[in-house]
Amino acid sequence: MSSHAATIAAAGHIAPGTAGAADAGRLVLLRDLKLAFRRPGQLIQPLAFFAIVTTLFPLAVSPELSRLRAVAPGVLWVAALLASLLALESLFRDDAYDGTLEQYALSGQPLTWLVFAKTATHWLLTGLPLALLAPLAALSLGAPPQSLGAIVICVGVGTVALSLIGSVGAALTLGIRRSGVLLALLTLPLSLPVLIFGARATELAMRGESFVAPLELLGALAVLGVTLAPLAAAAGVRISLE
Amino acid sequence: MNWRWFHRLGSPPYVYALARRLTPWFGWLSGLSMLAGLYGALLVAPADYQQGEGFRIIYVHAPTAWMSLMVYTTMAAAAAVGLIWRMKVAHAVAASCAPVGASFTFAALATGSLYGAPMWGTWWQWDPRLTSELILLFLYLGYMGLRGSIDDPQRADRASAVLAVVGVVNVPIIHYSVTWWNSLHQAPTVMRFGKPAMPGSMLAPLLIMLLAFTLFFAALLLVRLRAEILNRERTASWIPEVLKS
Amino acid sequence: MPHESLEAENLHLWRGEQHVLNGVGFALPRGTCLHVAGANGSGKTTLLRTVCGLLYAESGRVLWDGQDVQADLAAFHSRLIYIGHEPPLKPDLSALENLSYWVGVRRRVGRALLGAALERVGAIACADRPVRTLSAGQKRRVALAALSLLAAPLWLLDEPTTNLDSEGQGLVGTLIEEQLARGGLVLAATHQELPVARERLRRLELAA
Amino acid sequence: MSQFLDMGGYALYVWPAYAITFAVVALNVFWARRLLERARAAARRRLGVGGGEGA
Repeated sequence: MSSHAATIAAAGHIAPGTAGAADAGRLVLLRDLKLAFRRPGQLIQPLAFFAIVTTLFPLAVSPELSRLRAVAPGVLWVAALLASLLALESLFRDDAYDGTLEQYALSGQPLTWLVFAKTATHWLLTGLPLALLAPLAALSLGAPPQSLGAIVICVGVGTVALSLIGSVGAALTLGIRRSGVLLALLTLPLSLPVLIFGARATELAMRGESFVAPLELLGALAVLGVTLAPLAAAAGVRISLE
Repeated sequence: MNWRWFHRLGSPPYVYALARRLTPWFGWLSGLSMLAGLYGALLVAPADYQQGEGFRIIYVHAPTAWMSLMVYTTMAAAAAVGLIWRMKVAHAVAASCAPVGASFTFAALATGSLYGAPMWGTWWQWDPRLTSELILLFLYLGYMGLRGSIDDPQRADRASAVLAVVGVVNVPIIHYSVTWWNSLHQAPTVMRFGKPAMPGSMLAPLLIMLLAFTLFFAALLLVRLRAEILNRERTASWIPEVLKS
Repeated sequence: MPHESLEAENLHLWRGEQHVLNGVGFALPRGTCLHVAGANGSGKTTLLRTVCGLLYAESGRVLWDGQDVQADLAAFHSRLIYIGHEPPLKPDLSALENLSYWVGVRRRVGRALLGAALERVGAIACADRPVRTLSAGQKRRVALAALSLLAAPLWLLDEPTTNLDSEGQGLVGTLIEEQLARGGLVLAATHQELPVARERLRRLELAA
Repeated sequence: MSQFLDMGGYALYVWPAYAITFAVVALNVFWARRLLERARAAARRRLGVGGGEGA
């Protein structure tokens, strides 16, 4: 308390300047990161889900690494897709519930940009950790150690596209009760190209071949997503406030 | 901004009356051309030298597949117009499209499977076209699911419109990725749908069928559009007038 | 702030089958406060949300400085602050953190200024406590601190006095009076009386 | 005639394909008409208009 009094005395009356869009986006990102780390348990959930799903396959298919290796790229990508989807439901939900989205929409800052910042947080908190966890899962499914670096890169790039596609679905299903299944129904078909290119890149990497072509396609999807998805997601957020 | 009241108040009764006047024309034309197409497809067209009489399935498969895509494109275009100009009638058009498109996508899948079955020896192949068609069905289901879950009609219109536009951007990407994927995993061609140059007696019934189904879609759209307009116009004074007859 | 004024003309809005706004209109010159009154469900919140452009009126328009706000919504939004009946605060963040992010999206403010604002509304004691532990009235006060920090010429307040004790309600009155004295405008929706001087107050009664 | 119905041995595939397609066509006609009739009935109820039955 006394420290506050001191700073107030020192502050005097400085006219506050207007924040630029970059400042606003950075603040939205920092705020979401800080909020997420206040509840670390929820951060771990999608990762634990990913780990469990990839564990199911050896038990369901066969413990032979030679057979698992054949399905490993598919398993990795389906699990990553579902884990990313799992974390999407809460992307805008809490902010919609307490009126924060309303404040963003009325802030005079471009909502597209703020929505993009929130989506970036989703990637930092699920996509990036998934990319770091993927090599472990791949190893358990029989991937050769020299392919692990490539797998990190592929999952890292692919999850960027997944987060962006998902942000549109999450925004459009705002305000719908029990929206989880609908969110999956909207998001999964749109995520199909990511799954195809991602699994192919992983497969090539595991065989020790060049995976540049599918990785480039994944990158193209991510770039396309960065340019278009925030626009659609912001439109979705605006509509949910109507 | 006089365009706003123009669209809002001026359009619906006009569109309603126009739709009512045009429906019989489209309906009868599509019925007649469908009969003509059927006659050509079943009786005039010769059997294919490779696929024999089984080839005749193309006369229903191609039009339904064409419908599935055309209806989606129409829906997305109407949705975009509705979003940009806040045009109620455009949203009503988009709402009318989805169930029609979904049902024809289902028909395209079923006929595709029946077309492939004798050639492949199996009822389902992960053929790129059939796979894309299946994804398109999921897109339709997602669209209808979203529309059905939002209670407020205007929000439902606008949210599903965003989804339709996002979907139509994705359809070519999905189709490309599926084709690309398929080329990796399968011998390039088991069969191609209607690729080589067809003789006129084969091609003409196909074109007639495509026309017939397009006209049929137009007629359906006009009927559904009237229903959607009636459901959307809450206080319009013109409605009692059109309900009398 | 030169000649800021807010007008609404003949607003119509339906929610499903309900005609919530039926030809609502008002004119608010600078330095005045509009008290939007009416029973529950009479459309007070809807009117506020329509004025600030969250909802789209099916007919009618809102004018800021004589300009239709739909022409440049972002510019209009940077001139207003809207506080709904639930202040947008995160339970897991402290009052000070909440305030810094909320205000920071629009303006650069130092910690000192934030502290001063909290001091002003009598919530300095809650500065470092997570909002989850605050009472409804204390949350309201934190929202009032945001109001004074954002320095927007137009305030749209939904039930600003709920959950506040009599001293807190007086504070709302003082803040509004100060805003009006600066030439600002206030739109407050409440079914309670507003502690604001009569000559600056106008009243709009919405029928249910 | 039976030769025509046999479709060169493809009857099992050709006829169901045609049947499904035209079932979908017929269903669409039925759904569209029902939708319009219901919309008209609802509008009548809402606006309290009498008037002729049917569409």
